Amino acid sequence: MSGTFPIPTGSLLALGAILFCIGLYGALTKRNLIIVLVSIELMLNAANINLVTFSRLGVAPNISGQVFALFTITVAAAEIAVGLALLLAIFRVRRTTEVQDLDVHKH
Amino acid sequence: MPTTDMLHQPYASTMGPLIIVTVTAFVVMILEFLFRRGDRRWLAGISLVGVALALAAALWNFHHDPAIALNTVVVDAYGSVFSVLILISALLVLLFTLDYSGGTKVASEHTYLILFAVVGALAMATAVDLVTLYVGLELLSVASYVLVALRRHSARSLEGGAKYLLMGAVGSAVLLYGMSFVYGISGTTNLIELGSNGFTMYNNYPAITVLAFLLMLAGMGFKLSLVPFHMWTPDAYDGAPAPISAFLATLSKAASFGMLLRMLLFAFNAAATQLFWWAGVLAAVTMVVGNLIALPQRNMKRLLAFSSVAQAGYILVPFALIQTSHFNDWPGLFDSVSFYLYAYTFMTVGAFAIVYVVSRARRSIDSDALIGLYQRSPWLAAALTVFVLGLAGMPLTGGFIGKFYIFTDTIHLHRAWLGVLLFVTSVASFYYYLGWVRKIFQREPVGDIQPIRASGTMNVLVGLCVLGTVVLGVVPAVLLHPLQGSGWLY
Amino acid sequence: MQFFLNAPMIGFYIISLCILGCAVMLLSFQRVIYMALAIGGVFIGCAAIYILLGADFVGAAQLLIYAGAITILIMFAIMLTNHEAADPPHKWTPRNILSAVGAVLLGAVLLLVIRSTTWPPAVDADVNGGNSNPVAVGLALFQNYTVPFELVSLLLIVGMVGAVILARERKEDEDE
Amino acid sequence: MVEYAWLVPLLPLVAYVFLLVLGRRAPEGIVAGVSVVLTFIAFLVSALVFRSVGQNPDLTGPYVFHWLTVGSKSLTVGFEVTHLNALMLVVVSLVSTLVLLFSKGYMHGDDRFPVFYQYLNLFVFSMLALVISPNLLQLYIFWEMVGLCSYLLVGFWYFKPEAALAAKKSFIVTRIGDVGLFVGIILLFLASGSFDYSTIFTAAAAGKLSLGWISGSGLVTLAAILIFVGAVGKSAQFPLHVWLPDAMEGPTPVSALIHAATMVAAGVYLVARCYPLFQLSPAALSTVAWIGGITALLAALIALTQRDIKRVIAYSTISQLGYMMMALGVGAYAYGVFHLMTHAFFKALLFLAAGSVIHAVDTQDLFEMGGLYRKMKLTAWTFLAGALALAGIVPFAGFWSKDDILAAALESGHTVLYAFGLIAAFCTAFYIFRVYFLTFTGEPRDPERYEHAHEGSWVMTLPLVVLAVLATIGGFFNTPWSGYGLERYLFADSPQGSIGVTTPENVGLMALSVVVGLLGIGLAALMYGRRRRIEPEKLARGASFLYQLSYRKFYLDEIYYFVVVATGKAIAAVVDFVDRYIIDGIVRLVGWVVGLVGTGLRYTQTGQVQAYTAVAAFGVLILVAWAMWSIGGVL
Amino acid sequence: MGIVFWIVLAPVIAAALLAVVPGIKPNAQRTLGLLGSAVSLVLALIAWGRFQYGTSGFQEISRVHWFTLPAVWQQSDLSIGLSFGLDGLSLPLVLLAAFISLLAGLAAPAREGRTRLFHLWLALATAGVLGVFTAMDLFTFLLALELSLFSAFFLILQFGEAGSRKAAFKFLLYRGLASVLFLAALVGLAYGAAGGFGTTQPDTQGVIQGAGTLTFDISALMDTLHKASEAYFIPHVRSVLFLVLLLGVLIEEAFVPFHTWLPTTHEHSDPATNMLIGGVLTKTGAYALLRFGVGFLPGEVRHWGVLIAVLGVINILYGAFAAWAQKDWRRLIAFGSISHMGLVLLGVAALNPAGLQGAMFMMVSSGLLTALLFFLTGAIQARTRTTLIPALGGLSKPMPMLSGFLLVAALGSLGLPLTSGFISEIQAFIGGFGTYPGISFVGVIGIILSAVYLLYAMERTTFGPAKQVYTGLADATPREYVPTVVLTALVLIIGVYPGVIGNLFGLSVQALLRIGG
Repeated sequence: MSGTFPIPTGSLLALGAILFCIGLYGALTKRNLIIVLVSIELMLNAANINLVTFSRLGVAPNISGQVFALFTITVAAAEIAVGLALLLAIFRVRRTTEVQDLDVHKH
Repeated sequence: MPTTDMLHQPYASTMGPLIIVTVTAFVVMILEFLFRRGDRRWLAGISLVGVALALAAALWNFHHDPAIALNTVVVDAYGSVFSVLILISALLVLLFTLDYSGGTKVASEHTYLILFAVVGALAMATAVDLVTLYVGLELLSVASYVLVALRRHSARSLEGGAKYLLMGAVGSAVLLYGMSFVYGISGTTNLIELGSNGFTMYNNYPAITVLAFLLMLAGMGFKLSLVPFHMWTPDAYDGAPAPISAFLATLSKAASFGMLLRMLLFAFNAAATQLFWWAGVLAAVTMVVGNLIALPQRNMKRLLAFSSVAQAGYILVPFALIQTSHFNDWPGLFDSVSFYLYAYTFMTVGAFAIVYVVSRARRSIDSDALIGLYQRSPWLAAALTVFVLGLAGMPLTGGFIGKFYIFTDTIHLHRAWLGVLLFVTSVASFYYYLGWVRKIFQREPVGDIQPIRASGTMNVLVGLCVLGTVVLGVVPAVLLHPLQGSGWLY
Repeated sequence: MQFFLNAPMIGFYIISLCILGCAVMLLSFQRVIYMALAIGGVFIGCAAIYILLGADFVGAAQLLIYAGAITILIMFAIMLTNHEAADPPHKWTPRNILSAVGAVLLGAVLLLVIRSTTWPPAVDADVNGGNSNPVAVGLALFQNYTVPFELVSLLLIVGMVGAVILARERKEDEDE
Repeated sequence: MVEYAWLVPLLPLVAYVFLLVLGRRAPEGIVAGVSVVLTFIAFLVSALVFRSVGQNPDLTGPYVFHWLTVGSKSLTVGFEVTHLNALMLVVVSLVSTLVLLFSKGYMHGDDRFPVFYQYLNLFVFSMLALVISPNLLQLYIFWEMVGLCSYLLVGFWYFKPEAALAAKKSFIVTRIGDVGLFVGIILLFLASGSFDYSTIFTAAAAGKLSLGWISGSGLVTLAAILIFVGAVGKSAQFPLHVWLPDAMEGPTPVSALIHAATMVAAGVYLVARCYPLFQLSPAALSTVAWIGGITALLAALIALTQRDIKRVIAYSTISQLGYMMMALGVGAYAYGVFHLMTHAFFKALLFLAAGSVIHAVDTQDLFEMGGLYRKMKLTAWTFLAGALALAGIVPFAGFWSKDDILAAALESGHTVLYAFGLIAAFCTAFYIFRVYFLTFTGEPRDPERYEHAHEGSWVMTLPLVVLAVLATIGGFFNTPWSGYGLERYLFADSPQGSIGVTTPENVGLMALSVVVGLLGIGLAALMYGRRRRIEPEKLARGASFLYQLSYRKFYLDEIYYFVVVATGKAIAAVVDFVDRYIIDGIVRLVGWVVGLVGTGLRYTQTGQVQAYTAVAAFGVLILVAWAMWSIGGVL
Repeated sequence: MGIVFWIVLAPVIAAALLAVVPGIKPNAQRTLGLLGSAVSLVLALIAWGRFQYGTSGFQEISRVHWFTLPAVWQQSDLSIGLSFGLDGLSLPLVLLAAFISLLAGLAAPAREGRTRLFHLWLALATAGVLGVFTAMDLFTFLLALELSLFSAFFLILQFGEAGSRKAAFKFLLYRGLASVLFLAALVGLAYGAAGGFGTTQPDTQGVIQGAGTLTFDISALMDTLHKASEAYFIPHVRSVLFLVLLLGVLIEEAFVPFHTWLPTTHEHSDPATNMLIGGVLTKTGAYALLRFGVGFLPGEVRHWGVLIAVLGVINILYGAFAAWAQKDWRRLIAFGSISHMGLVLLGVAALNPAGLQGAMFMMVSSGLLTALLFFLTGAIQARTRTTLIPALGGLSKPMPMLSGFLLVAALGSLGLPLTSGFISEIQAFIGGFGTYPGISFVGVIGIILSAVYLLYAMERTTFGPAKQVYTGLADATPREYVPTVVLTALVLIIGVYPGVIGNLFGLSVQALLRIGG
């Protein structure tokens, strides 16, 4: 079933790139720690879009990309779980979820 | 994609340490759950035994021909060198925690978390697959985030953890994004396959190759705290429990360097001469900024953090040399990296340990707490002097030989400016390292002097570190000789 | 690159629009809870892309883990902390401008790199090796990715234990 | 006997070492006795050497030993006796013996009596060693050693600030000249490959002295002038004469020995010793002549008005040294040396006599003395002998030598220099008799001092008598009646016969100079004699400017202070300022900037994790953009 | 393990014993420290006795293999070892170093509770400089240099007076930088000699090929670089390496304008440390210039001769003028030694036997005289509690012997004949005038200036009316006579018979020059 795949690789990658940058912007500017974490997830998703795209449209299409994406999703889940737990702990101590308030360490 | 015979793989000779540490981790975890009450320091004992066994296994691997298991885990001499290093630092850190958890109450789960992190680290050192490397890295990282934040009621600890986590996550996103491109232009995640079609990759997609390389370098830069990705370092080190700071500075860094070397070189070997210039840029910036920023620092842990930033810059120097070297020359570069890492590990763990002892005894983390240390405890004073002199690169310590080795590399490979920069910034670092020494030997008015006593474990730890630092400085052949045989076949 | 209209293409555009729209919403909402909802949109959109690309299993996993578990987890976290939390209205503070400039420039560079590269012809290849996608993924997992698979299980344990350690209240170490 | 000439310097050295071992508590008698006896033996030896040199001129070859190898060149040390230095040996050892004897009385009771004798012996050794050096390097070594002894002895009374200052000044000013000598001998060494006189002179005569950057004749002139610069410093010639009057802060025997008879004559000796070189360069010779003439006149003019007895004699010394230089410069080699010898006698005499006076009245101010003739007849008579010799009155020693010089100057066509010499001769007669009259005649101006005045013991008077005799008859060594013995003797050094010019008798000139001398004495008598006809004060007021010019020594000290010392201090201050505030300032600035950058970087650690991430993101951006730009085709 | 090895090792052993032997009394600690230097000295004297005057190369060679650096380059491993040897250049300096360190140890007063540390650092610093002077390969040289650097740093830091902290760090950073420059230049030269900077073009991948075997052995490098430095270096690379080396020398040796660490250091250190630093440590740079500058790259020395000579003269004059303006004896001595070492530059620039021999003499002479001056001013300071010249005066009265020796030292410093200073000066100037007459003409002004500043200081120190506060102060004690008399005697012996050491380096100097062509 070798035909042409209808969606151009570049478009998919561009979608990933834009998503990556939006995530980055969010990570840099959002004030709530949760949303910052979420923005970072966007960046990971961008990478996943790349991986799946390449899995289908790369130089040697194969399943590895999808597997990699699966691992990424799992890893992201673990990471965000820890992140959220950390957030709760911080909230308990500092009564805040704002990133700006994390300022115990300076200089 | 070849199917794999799961049964007939050289597990023992490749994954031995990995498996031993994993098993130990589980055992400790389960025992931890089972015996919730009372002093659980003996768990650390078990983990020490486990790590020691793993270390034995890793050393034993040296005598094996390189082997690969499951297309993923390879143990060549190079992998062994890093595994041994990781396990040695794990051993030291565990010793450290033994004392630390005796002195300060922290969540007792750190023991198996450290072990899990070690598993991740070992995977980073031995895997030849991007996915495995990534997962290993994340295993190490996630465990580290938790470990940093382990003093759950201390805002410093939690915030350090949060900052590490946020930046670590961004870093791994960047790394992953880079990896995705590598996969895209090569079609494989396996480093060995990547190595074999590197030329095509670079010739067809030069821009993407460079992009992927830089993204991966930057992503690893977060873990290695290279400038400008280093800014979490002081905060995390400052907030983390002392042994965890040592852990981050040594074990985590060693594993990341191992991964960086293997990953970048396999993936980009063909384009090495075009790409690794950027590592030189990062190394230079890191050395300069790391040392400058440490100059006015008074908080001892933060200073050690910046010191570790600067040291990472030194270790990165050989990477830059890949640009001008032949493939045949690479093993020599790895040797210099690993030698320096060994020396660095001993010196850094030792320094953290003594800083911990002193700051606890004097209830201050300010470097003024060191004043009069020589009167309070000549042994600790002498040991700390050895460590910082080693970090500063004084002869008869491993630090000197390591720097000299890296320097000869830079001259060999026509990047003398990097070598000179290395030593020039080292000279700048004299200022803060020897500033400590000055305080150590500064005399305090008599009457104010209460001796500082370290626990037995701590003395053993410090003793081991002194031994390591000095042995590497006096008889470097101990390590250089095995290194000479190392190289990689996969 | 030829520009042509067909069903998958139109689908791609719609999905992309959804993803990016949700992402922008995420950035522009003020109430944290809305942001969390917007992220759900992004995750679902991504899942759609995966399915569009024939990665059914990944898409499903994305839906389950991200859109399901993680979004819910985030909701919980928001509820457990300050669920009234809200960002102040978006202002072009220097920090925001700088961040925007950084992100836009990085995006521009990435897009230029992507655009300047001639990608391999978009062959409609079969990556599943004749099997269904989940089977193919499973085979790959257990043939080539056994080690990471095991490692990721450790990772999950660490994540779980870590989350528990950090999040739970515990009496014994309060007297620190 | 010549081969034993090394004994001459060795004996004082033995004395020195002996005294050094004895230490500072040694009894005066032993100290002085040993010194005098050993130096006297040295004198006897040198007399024998002198005699045997005169009898057998071939025995004078250098005796040398290897000292140091420089590259392929071997430097040697040793000794060499020529007619010239045999004469010098005699003069030096004789005067030394007498001064050592005199000092026994003069320094009696001083805390550091043995130290004084140590220094003196060291000086005598150095001076004698200087004289018999066979090469320029060795000469330079002892040249500096005598300078050192001079420094030590001038500063002997170290607790007097003036003495400390004078010692320093004498060393530094002579050192300025020494540098010239230093460079000169280095150039000669480089050009000829040796420091030996004979090698250098042979090469110079053969026109074989050469260096890449200068012509052969230019080199000879340059080297000669540089050597002369050394002589200018040591012999206190204008413009480096300023140290000598100040050096009078030392004990008077020192002035007699070092600053009159021997060390200051070393410059003249040096020029004489290097005469073959000077002869090759008319420019160098005329430099010598003019400097000598100017010095003779200038110092004589200054001496007219000085109030300090020793300073008058010191300026007199400068003036007489100027005569010697002038003699050498106009080519009258033998007369220069002749004057050196006679001057040694009469000037040592004058100083010792003055010392005797000072010893008696404990002041050096002429206007606090007076009428001492009654108390110190012997001193007065011997002083008179010396004064007449200095004034150039027939038949005293100075007459013969000075007259020869003046005649040679005129003969060689240096009319101006002759005029200078004549004027200086007039002044000489005037000032020395001014001293005589003020000191010995008239009424005591300070009765208290006058009361205590008395003649010294025999150790002090014996040298005066001996020297007075020499000052009286010393001139006969080189008169028609002795067949010009000294000339012939000296010329034996040269295979060509005479060195430089000699002049025939010229009775007219002789008479003229005697008349001039008498006029000077007469004027002095009119002004300061028993019956004053001219009031010196009125004169001084009348010619206030000229008087001040002379009394203030032509303001040379002040000029030097502002031109040289103040400039030097200013440079030093500037250098110190530059060092502290600019160079070290830059260093500190660098350190400060580094620290500031570090602190600045430290404050980038704001604790805001998003700022951290932003920095990292920009890091990524810059890396990627830079790379993309550099590989081209993308951006 | 030859004798030279033990010369270097003896102080190290002493230091190690000092570090580990517990519970010994301060006097025993001092004796132990002294014993180290004494053994070195005795061995050095034995080596002197056995010295073969007829040969110019290294003698008494001791080599110890240490480890092998697996080479990155051309698959040839780099054997790193310690190798020590003596030749005519190093033996006099070894003797000097051993002597002065022994005397410095003797001069050091017993310190409350810190005798052990003092002698430990002193011994290590001694071992360092001895290693520098005897090193027969570059690694040994650099290693020893670092050792001396750190040990001296501690000596300054821990035993100095107020302000010693800044001084110590200044010392450390300056000389640390110098070490780095040495490292860069020397290792670069070694690689160059092995063909590392070969004229071979880079291959297609931008990798530069080389040829030859890498060695750090100094005599081998001298041979190679002499024979074929053109073949191995692109000229500007060689020039750059030389200039880096020169810059290192300038900093290490405290040459203007990189000198400010020296006065600061001396001003704040104790007399014994000052003796060691002023006497020995400040000779390492000049030694490196001779050994590596002239030995490896005579062509470059010739090429940059005018620069070096001008720098030399600037140092002579600048040091002298600055010394003139100083109020503190210690700073004065420091600037004086800068002025002296300027002459070394002039002698080296001359590149003829007289110049080099003068430079060698000057190093020894300046070492002895600086040490003597520091010892004496230290002894005076111990009594008067000051080294400020305006505060002193008339010291001849209460302490005639110390004043007398101070005068001898000053006279030696100003180059009076029959002291070692003169021998050095005249040979250096003979050399200088032989090659750069014009520059040397300016330089001789320094001779006058040295008299000016030293006698100026003497006039205000020992001359003049005795001050009331200083009456009744004791003169030199028997213990103080030892260093004083020994150093003075050496100064005079060398002055009277310079051949005593001149014979040692005559041939080596010629060997350096013959290689220079």
